[in-house]
Amino acid sequence: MSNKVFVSGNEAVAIGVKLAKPKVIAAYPITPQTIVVERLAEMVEKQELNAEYMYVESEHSALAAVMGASVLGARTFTATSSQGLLYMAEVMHYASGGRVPLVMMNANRALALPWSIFGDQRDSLSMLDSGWIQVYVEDAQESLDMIIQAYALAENKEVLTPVMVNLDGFVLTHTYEAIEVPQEEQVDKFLTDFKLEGKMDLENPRNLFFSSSPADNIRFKVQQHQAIVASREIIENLDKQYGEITGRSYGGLVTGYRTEDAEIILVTLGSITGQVRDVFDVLRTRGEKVGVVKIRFMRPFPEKEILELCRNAAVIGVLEKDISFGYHGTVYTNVADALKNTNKRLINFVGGLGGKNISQKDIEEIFSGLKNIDKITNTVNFIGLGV
Amino acid sequence: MTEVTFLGRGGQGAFTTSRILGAAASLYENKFALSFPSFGPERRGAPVFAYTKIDTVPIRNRSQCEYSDYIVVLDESLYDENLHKKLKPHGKIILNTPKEKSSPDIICFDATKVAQEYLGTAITNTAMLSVLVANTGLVSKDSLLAAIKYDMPLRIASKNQKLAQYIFTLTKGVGL
Amino acid sequence: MSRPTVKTDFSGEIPKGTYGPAMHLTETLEGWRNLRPVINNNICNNCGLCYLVCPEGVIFDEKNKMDIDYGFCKGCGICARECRKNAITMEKGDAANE
Amino acid sequence: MLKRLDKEEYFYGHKGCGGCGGSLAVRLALKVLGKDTFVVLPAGCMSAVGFVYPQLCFGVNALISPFASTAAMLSGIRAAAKSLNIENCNVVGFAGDGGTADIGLQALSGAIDRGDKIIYICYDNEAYMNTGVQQSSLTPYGARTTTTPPGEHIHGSINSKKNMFEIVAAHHIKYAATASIGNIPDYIKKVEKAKNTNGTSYIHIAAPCPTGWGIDSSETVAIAREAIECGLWYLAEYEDGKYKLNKDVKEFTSIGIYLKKQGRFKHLTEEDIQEIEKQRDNQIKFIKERYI
Repeated sequence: MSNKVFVSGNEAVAIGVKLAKPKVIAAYPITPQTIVVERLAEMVEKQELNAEYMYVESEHSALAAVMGASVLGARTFTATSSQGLLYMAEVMHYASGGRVPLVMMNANRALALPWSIFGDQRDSLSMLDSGWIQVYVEDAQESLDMIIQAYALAENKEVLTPVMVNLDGFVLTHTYEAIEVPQEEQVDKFLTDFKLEGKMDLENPRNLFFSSSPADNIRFKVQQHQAIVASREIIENLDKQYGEITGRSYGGLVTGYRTEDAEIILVTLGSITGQVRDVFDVLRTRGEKVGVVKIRFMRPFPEKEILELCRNAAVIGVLEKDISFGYHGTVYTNVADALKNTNKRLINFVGGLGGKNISQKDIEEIFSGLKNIDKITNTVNFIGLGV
Repeated sequence: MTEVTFLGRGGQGAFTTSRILGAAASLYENKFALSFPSFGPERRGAPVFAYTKIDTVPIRNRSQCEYSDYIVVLDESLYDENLHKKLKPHGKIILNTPKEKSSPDIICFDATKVAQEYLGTAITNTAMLSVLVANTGLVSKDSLLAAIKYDMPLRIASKNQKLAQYIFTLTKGVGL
Repeated sequence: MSRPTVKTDFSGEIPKGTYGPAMHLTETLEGWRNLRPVINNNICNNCGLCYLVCPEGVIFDEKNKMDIDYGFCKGCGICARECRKNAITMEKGDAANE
Repeated sequence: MLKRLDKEEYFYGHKGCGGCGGSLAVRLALKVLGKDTFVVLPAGCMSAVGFVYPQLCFGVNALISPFASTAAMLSGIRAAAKSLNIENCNVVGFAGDGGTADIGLQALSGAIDRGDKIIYICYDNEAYMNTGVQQSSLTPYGARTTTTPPGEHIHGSINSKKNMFEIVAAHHIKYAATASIGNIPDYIKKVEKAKNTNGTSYIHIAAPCPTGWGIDSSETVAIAREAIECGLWYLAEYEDGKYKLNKDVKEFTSIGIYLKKQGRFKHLTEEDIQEIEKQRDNQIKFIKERYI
């Protein structure tokens, strides 16, 4: 039976969370994430969701609270954005180092200064090294589906790593569209009850989050690294399983669009992808051999997959909404490393900073840049400066 | 793809209207829709833009609407000559006003009066949406009525449905 | 009354993540001590004050006789300082009370 | 009193300095609370000395929280315990003065505001001892720390102690108390009360640090006692919206003698001591007007 609703990306996340049946929710409000936690609070009030909803005094406390709850054996949820994510930074490393299987939604939004509440991806990309798995979604349906997959991924015994699901602020969080809500039984079949082997237990007490000597410390860090590397295969498998149950899967770490014979490929992250596909479809009708690679996971990074998808292309552009000042966009740096042993021409486009709209025309200009790459001398090219 | 812009003041329901239209198209018809507000902090009284994109194929372009097929102005005080520059060729402005139309690309309707009568308040969003739908056939009447029920709280949904039905009797055949 | 003891079979392995067992002791701390408390059981009236004030919890009542777990006693001397009967003396050399 | 304590040791083999007052406060509280207890410790002495893998020194469930997050993690654990129907358990935090009055104050305030059923114990050794004795907002006036080095121009800390007990009480907390390792029976009673409080409880225990204070390791308990006797520390409670002074010291012993026993106050001049006496008198006046 079809169960279609017309909801925003934020609401899709809230519905996904509800289906995952968390026991403890703690969050601090920050635009453009707020609607997620407002909806969850409503669900708790209506007793549609049997969870403890904690209002907390900061994002730092929100993440610390769900860590504490998680290691007692409760599935949890929190959400944040932008400055809030950075305020959590300390606890983020803490959670990944402690191998606490949290799931967090982040509404991608610019960082101050200048103050901006609008969307770009500098917040989460600046936390790329925090030891979290990072996934970026494109629409409301993928938002809901990935929340459910994120729980299965984080809690997988081999992974045991927190997962951050990123939605582009406003463009995705505030845009309404029709989505299919999976049946409760489907989700229950996919996502088993929360179990954490090392959890605190009155019968079998534990000492957690300890310190270690330098000699041991590196062994813990190696484990952490290996777990995220190992998650590559698990991500693919979970996506397939989810597809078998719900009929929807997303291609795992990365998806290619018309890349087979593409001579020019643009690599994207997040909700801009659809628009690029639209423009490239038009270009295809003009005989241009163009394709799109959408990165879904920034960690683990799909280096092999990108290499494979780009194998026939001579020119690769990366379009992203962030910049590591003084060098490249962070996505570009990662893509360039994946392609380091090829002789492909690489170029970086940075747009959408501070919420600046990326228009059809901007993408057409990007294409013309890719087509005439010999005329461009900069690695990093800011788009949309003209208007 | 059809793009509709709703223009109102914060609190007048422009975004609700864009959502109802989107829901009507994507839940009750075989179409696809995106509805979204102009992004930013919400402030009562401030001018608010809201957008609906409707198409027969999935809509992948999530960027802001630069040019619209229809601009629905809920509050006459927000009307401005420059709005015409935001229309696509053959686009129309649908304006809430008791006055006669001053330009061939404007459809005028006194929604305030009708809203007062049916809702007991000058919230004109449903009336103006109904004028849009009745004149353009973007979605069917039934889909619109279903979407009103889907989106609005029970206590006001039926009043708004009655209002919509009344407008269909008024404007049917007006055409564009 | 038993005190926690050192795990002699600890393999040196690390758990997956910082999930450790409770009360997992792998070394004693007697090396920290300069002076060792010695209880004179002839004077001691088993009031238990030394047991209360010990930051290490190494003093305990064993069959109505106060005893000390020297494996973990750091020799801080609080017990001797606080004993109202002056039944505890701080002594040099570790041979004194083996 | 002794019989009411759990015979098991739940904090053992830790690497605290000999004569550590904080570890005594932790040890005793856990002997009151017993095995069904979850402990949160932020970065600080007690976590640094109790949790160096593989030497894990807590006999009950325990974890280290981020420095600012003691109360937030306590709240999270309590929320989970509630939702998982783990009833009849204690959720207790032990944070130092810096972890409580400085970096952890926001989270503590939030937890009290929510009324979460947690016990928060601040072991106050009056400076950041774990990092080598730096000033905190609970460092007393005149004290030498490495960041308040006494010299010709400034005679140690120029701040007075924030009154955490009053700050906490101002939240209308269910139960709050000051305590001292210089009066163990009083402390034990207060931990018992906290255990039975249906809501948030806070105990602020004076726990001298022989290393940071410059006293012999055997003097920890005695110096804490002396602080009460000379009026620089007081034992009080806030319960059912009312303040209570537990011990009304009629005649104070010499502040000068108390201070001069400690390396951290060795540099104080006669005028400095008079200033501290003045501060004490104001404090006592305030308390007596308010509490009795």
